[in-house]
Amino acid sequence: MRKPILEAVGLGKRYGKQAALQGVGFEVYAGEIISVLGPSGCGKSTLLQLIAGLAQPDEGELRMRGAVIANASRSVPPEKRGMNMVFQDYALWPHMSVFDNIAYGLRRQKKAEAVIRSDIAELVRLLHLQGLEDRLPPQLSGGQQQRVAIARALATKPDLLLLDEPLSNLDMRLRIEMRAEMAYLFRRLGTTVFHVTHDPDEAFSMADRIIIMRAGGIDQIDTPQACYRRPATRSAALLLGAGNQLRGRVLRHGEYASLQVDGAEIQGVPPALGAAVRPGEEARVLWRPDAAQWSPDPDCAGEAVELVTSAQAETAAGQDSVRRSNGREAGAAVLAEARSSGGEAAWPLMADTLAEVPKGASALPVRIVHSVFEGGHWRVLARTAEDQSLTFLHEEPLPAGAAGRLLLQAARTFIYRIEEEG
Amino acid sequence: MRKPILEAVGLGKRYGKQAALQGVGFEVYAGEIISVLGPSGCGKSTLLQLIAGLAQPDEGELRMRGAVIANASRSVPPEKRGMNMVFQDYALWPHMSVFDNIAYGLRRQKKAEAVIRSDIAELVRLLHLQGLEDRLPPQLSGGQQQRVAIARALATKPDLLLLDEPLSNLDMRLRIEMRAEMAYLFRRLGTTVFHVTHDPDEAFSMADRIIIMRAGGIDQIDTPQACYRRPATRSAALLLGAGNQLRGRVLRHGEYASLQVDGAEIQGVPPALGAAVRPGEEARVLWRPDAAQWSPDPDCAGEAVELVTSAQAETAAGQDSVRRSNGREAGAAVLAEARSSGGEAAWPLMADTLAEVPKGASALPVRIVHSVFEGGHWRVLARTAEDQSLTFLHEEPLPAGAAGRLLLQAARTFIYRIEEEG
Amino acid sequence: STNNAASGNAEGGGAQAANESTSTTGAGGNAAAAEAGANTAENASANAPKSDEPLVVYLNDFDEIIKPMFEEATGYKLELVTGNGAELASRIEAEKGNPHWDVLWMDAMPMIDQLGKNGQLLENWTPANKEGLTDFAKGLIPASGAYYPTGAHAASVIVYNTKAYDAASAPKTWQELADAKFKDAVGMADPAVAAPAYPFVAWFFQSQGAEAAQGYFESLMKNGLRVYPKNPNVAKALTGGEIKAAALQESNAYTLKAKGEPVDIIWPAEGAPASVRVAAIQKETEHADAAKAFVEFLLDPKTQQALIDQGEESYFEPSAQGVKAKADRAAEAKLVVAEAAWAGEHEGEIKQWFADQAVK
Amino acid sequence: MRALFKQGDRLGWLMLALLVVLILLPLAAVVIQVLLPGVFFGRFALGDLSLLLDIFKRPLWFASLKNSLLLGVGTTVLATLLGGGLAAVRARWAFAGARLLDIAVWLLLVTPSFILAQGWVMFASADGLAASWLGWRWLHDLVFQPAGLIAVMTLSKFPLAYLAIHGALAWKASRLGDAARMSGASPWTAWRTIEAPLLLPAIASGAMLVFVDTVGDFGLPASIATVFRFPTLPYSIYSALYTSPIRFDMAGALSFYLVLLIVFAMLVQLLALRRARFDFLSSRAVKNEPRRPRRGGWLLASGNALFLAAAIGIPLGSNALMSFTGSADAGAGGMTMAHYKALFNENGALLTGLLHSLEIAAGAAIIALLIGFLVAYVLTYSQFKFRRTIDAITLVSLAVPGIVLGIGYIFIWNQAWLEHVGLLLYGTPWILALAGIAGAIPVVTRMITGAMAQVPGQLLAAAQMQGAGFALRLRTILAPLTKGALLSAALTAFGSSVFDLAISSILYPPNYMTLPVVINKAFEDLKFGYAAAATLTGAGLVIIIILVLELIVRPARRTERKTAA
Ligand SMILES: Nc1ncnc2c1ncn2[C@@H]1O[C@H](COP(=O)(O)OP(=O)(O)OP(=O)(O)O)[C@@H](O)[C@H]1O
Ligand SMILES: Nc1ncnc2c1ncn2[C@@H]1O[C@H](COP(=O)(O)OP(=O)(O)OP(=O)(O)O)[C@@H](O)[C@H]1O
Ligand SMILES: [Mg+2]
Ligand SMILES: [Mg+2]
Repeated sequence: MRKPILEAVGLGKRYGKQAALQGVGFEVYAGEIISVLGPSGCGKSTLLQLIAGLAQPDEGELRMRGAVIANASRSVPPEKRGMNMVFQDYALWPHMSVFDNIAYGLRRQKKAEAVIRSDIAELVRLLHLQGLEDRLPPQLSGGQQQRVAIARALATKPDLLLLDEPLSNLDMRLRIEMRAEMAYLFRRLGTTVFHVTHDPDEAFSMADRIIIMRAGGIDQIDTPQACYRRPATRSAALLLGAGNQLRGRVLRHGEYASLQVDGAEIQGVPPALGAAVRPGEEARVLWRPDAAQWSPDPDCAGEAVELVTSAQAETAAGQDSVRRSNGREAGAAVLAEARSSGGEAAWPLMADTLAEVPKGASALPVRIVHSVFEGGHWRVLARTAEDQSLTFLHEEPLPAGAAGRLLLQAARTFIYRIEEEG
Repeated sequence: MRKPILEAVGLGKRYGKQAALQGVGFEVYAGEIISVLGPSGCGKSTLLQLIAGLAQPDEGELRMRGAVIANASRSVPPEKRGMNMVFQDYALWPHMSVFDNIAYGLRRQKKAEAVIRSDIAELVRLLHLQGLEDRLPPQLSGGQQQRVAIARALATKPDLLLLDEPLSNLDMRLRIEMRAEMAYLFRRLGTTVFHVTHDPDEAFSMADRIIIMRAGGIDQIDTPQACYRRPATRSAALLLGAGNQLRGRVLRHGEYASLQVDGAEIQGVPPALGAAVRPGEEARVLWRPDAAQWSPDPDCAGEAVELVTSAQAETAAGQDSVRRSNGREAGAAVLAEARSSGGEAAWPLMADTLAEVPKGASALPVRIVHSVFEGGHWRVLARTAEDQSLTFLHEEPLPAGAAGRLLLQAARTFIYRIEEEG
Repeated sequence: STNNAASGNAEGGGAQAANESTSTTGAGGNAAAAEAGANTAENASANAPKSDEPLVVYLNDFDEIIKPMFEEATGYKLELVTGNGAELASRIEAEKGNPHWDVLWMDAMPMIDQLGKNGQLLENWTPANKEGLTDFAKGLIPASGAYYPTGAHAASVIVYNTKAYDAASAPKTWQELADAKFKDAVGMADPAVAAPAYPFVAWFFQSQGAEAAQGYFESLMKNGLRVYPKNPNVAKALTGGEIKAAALQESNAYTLKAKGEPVDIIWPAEGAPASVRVAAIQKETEHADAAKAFVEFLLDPKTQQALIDQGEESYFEPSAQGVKAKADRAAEAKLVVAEAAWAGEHEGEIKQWFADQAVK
Repeated sequence: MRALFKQGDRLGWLMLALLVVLILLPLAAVVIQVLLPGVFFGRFALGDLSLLLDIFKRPLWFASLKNSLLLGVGTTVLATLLGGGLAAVRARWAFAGARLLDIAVWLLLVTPSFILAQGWVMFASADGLAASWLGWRWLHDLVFQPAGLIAVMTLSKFPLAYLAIHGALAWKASRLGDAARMSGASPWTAWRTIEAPLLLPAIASGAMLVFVDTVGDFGLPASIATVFRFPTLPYSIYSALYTSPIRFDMAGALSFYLVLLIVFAMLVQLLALRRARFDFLSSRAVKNEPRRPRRGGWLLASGNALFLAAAIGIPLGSNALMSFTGSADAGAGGMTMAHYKALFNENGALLTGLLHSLEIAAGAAIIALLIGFLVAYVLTYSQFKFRRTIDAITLVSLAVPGIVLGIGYIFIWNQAWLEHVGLLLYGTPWILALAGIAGAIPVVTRMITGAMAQVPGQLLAAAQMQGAGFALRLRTILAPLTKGALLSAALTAFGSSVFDLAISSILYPPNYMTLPVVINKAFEDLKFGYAAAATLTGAGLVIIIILVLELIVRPARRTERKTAA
């Protein structure tokens, strides 16, 4: 079995009375890319500081290749740990040019000046910093500063690289490009990476495993797929995009649990951790806006269709009918396809017979509040019978006041106990 | 007709020899929310600085309610402009508590201490900063600092609010929540907002109009929908997510132009600005990864199906068949639905007869390189016959080496002249 | 003391004299050094490792000329530490555990007298040149022979600015300084800070009794007396016009006059309280021969004459007979001295009284 | 950042040990005289502790304490305002004569205070230059009173505040000021509420230096306060030390009160800086470059000229006059270069003294810079338990008159047993170097701490992550970021120890004359012209050295800017 390169056991850190981290434990294997996701203020940066050796744990232990590098009484200094870090606030040295900032670590390694030059030329290319080498940090834009910070950290080719929200100030295109290039680079160099981010897409696309944190502790450590499919806690589900949450009362418990929510029965995956939900207790049900499918009530259907028609008129002729393939709204379509493809259809929904709810799905009656354009789709705000609000994605705007039902797939609907707050 | 609250005419700003902005002109109406999108280093922050009065234009003029507030020779000082700003690097005052940071502007307005307290309590609640009021900024996490910066700017209830990437350090959930709340707040207060972001979703969901910048100039000013549907320049298209771009040679020009790309003929929307593409010249074709639909070559289909099957086995039984509705990958499904719904099917594609290309679409032969999990979908890397690389989204991973065709919808495929670089 | 006869013939502080004088002291500890002193420096270094070390003298004047004069005359090497009297006193006191000085030569007789009382000085040694001293000087030598005076000068004389007064209107007695005529016009150095000012006030306290003296100085202060930290400050104030008359140290006064400043000097008839410059040897000195040679040298009339002719502080009354004081020094200069032992004993309280006056 | 702790702790102990040896031990040696008067001479008799309470009984002592406090507080407030204001103006605007201001500051700093005092006395006395040349008879009454003394002190001590604050103005927190403007603050309000408070550590350092130096100064108050009696603690200390039987115990008791004053000042400082943070240097920090004002340039220039005329012209001008005439009465004698000629032909006493002083001062400044830098590091970045103690000790040597410290040095370094271990430093030039270092540490440490407070630990942490060890981090990140302050500190230390009279006069080894001893001697011999000439020559030379060093070190800034543009 592989030996972990880094192990944390029961790490704790407090600032004054407030505990920023407690009982944090995990293992990282050589060459792995670990992404840390967690809400603002949950202790991600603090964790990186402990690993880097910039702060000392109050409790617990950190081991690197089996040797203790930090506990409450001792701490190997950062410069002896063979790591490097991109700081959330960059921490560029304002008195040094971009080149000198990047070259700093290489000079510490006593590299030849020619080697330094070529290494940096490479990094500058990778990070699109050409022509900025002689600038001072204050003469750069925010995104450029961030890229310099990344280049500086990459330059030393560390064993373990700590990245604190390294791409937060870059535009989407650059971010996607950079994360692909960085992931490729890390895999090629075999760099172990510990990567804090607030962008689930970034975590999914770069990470071998994801650590999901909440309030100073770890909620879940697993592969991106596993985290995506079954978030361990309500907080993890929220972080991973399940932005809709309703309260209800547990009806049944089993492989799927079900909840009485504002009159409707909603099926979903029960929590993986902790005690099972018991019938009768209050619980929450969460799902991603893109996991629900809108189906208008028959009597409103005409209205809905009309709006769709007017929306069509609004766009360039002929484009609209295919415009919908854009995105996350396509639940119904998928189902339709599933049916038409003749496979073992789990959800035999008829597009025209809306009263029928497919197996493995639940229907939630809602009323539309309003719709917001979001690029490939519209985000629709709606309310349940008892005024809990929720959003879902739809290919077209829906008229305010329209009534209908949202079809939720049990496998993509998550149920959590109330006390698992956070 | 409404009068603009802010007008910019031919604004230019240089740092030494380098022009950070040139020829920038636009109008902002009272109560509008304008989002500025642009690649890193294109001059967004510089533009905000000019509007704020923190820098003086070298050329051009800024008018507020018709009165000149800045040109090359004069400049109304920032504090007299009735604006406020969230800085990209927050610029919190390290010697003041969170409370005092937020209260600063109110104190300048000589508000009563009781009013200040209640105003701040409100802001603190809005920005989830409860309990942090007495901390000093260096004792906050990055995201908390950013929220304090937002609270400080909101506190003075400015006529015009300048936001420089205000949500970049927040987790997705908070970001979505905040942008909804802020948009609501701004609309309620009638605040005019000038909002720099690198997140197209943020721009789409908050903005009345979007300004797309490139290299110190403006490429496009339009409503979110219009920008999304027809990005004016290649750079705009890239910014708005059209991350695939291939080179080809123009075949035909008309309502849709077409391009010869690595042997295939691709149809797309010709550029809205500048000269039309001429047959024979080189051009680029761009599209969003989620706008393409994969269809495997018949001889490879078995292999693809097998992989899908094994992927199903990997997940909890019964879940997988509905898992696909998640997202941007659903092109095929949409089409299938379109067909089955019996409407005026623009794209009568048979899922089993792959050789047939629907009207208004083009087929591009590609070979799969590898697939990366991205949450609701997989991002698949592929190459064309002549080794240009591209990505598309698919509901399942595809086996490396598989050959097939990507179906591109002409209305969502954009063609630009080569010289419109950037 | 019986030893002085042995070197009675010696004039100057020759090595010869030093040899003879020590050989008769019987101070065994000094025998080796004594021998070394008799020989050349090279020889000496072979016998006693310390003997080629220089003699260290702490002094507050004459540092420019005394070193070459002495080295030339005797062959001993000399090293000097110069400073103002108070600083040197502190330094000496601080060094008490491990003194670095061999000889003190300062115009701080009460302080040195106290050192003698505390047993820090070499006693019971009589320099050959003692006989050649004036009666006035002989009267100042303590019974223990711990120090010998090399000269005396007025700690204060009355000096006035000739632009303000003429010979007629100028103050002529100490008492007159308290006269309303001289309100806000008189200055002096602070006895609490300036070393030479102490002998001046000490004489008043001893001769008139504490109460009368305090009354006198209080009346001066009521009359607007300005008290400067040191004598040079007084001198500057006088020439600068800040004050018009002052009780100023004699040498300072004559220096001013010699430089052509518009001042004149008055020697009060009742006498000018004197500051006596004395030389004393450290008890544990390792360079006793050189030290004795140095004291002999200082008591030598030729040396004193040279100091008067070439020295910086040349205005003083020599302690050796047959030495002529500076030509422009007043002939009728009458010096009065507070008894050293008394002045030493009461120094603390008198200075304290003055320091406390600063508050009022 | 917090992890700089461990290192900080080790370094903290080292620095504490060094400071104890250099400063605290000598002082303690004097103060302990109260408890055990004979301890260094092998007597272990218990002293009279009630001496410590005598401050409330003896009128002189009590008045001294009161006066010292009044003088200290008054001068601190005024000099900090003056120095801070000048530094702010100088850092913000370029104007004619700005360079002169720098020179003037150095001149004031290196010139011994008794010389400055003399200049003021010559100028303002009843028949002084002001009265005789300008007919300003009123000036006399204005100057010779407590308020006048405070004014003169202010004009002499403001350079300490100026340099401490100017050093910290090297970097601009412009983004933070911008944020204030956006919130509706006028430039002045922004300066008042954001920029100035961010300088608080430097301002506090400057104020502290002024306070401590004022409270510890003997020469200036003693010379000015002749007309009105105004005894201060140093005065009482002098009178205790200059009274035989010499009362080290009294000096010790009084020094103890000086130390209490420091503690008092530090408490005030602690209160002022409580809980706040001042580390604003980020990737956005830019170097401060003085700009030409749009309007009112001439106003600044002439204001500056006027100010210099008072602060420099009066004290040094009078001395200069003295050096050419040998007399305060300018009319007499006429001009002569004789005094300057005399400097170089009297068998070179002055020259060797000067060389000795420069040697000692240079060595002391360099070592003090090193120590001060490390001490500032401990104070700024570590959580070392005894940080406050270190902080307090660094100030002691400025407050306690040099002579007290000198005596302490004798006690400590003149113990017979040291000879056997080869450490009998008393009587060798080493003792002067040690004392010089001790004397320079307060200034150096304060100035550096003020600037260091601006540098966030994050910037050091970043270097650490790049593999830079402790020394390297300091050398490549911290030192360059605080360069301005380091230079000021070193030059101040150098300049002021060249003329550090009190210490060298009590400690100088036989035949090792130093410049201040030579000057003081000339002064005591009433060779005023010579003394003035020697002072001005020495000061001039020191200034030239300082300016040359500045020129060598500072232009890096200009080239940096060039590559940036
Ligand atoms: N120096 C400090 N003193 C007191 N509390 C602190 C300090 N630094 C951080 N904290 C608190 O500790 C908690 C964890 O902070 P940390 O910076 O690790 O959060 P984070 O997960 O990185 O958040 P973000 O995503 O917003 O950057 C936060 O609540 C923060 O307020
Ligand atoms: N002080 C300066 N000196 C020289 N160049 C500068 C300075 N400030 C900014 N620039 C340059 O001007 C350009 C525009 O900078 P700006 O900060 O406006 O970019 P931005 O659009 O805000 O980028 P980002 O999204 O990365 O924050 C950049 O290329 C930057 O390098
Ligand atoms: Mg963080
Ligand atoms: Mg920016």
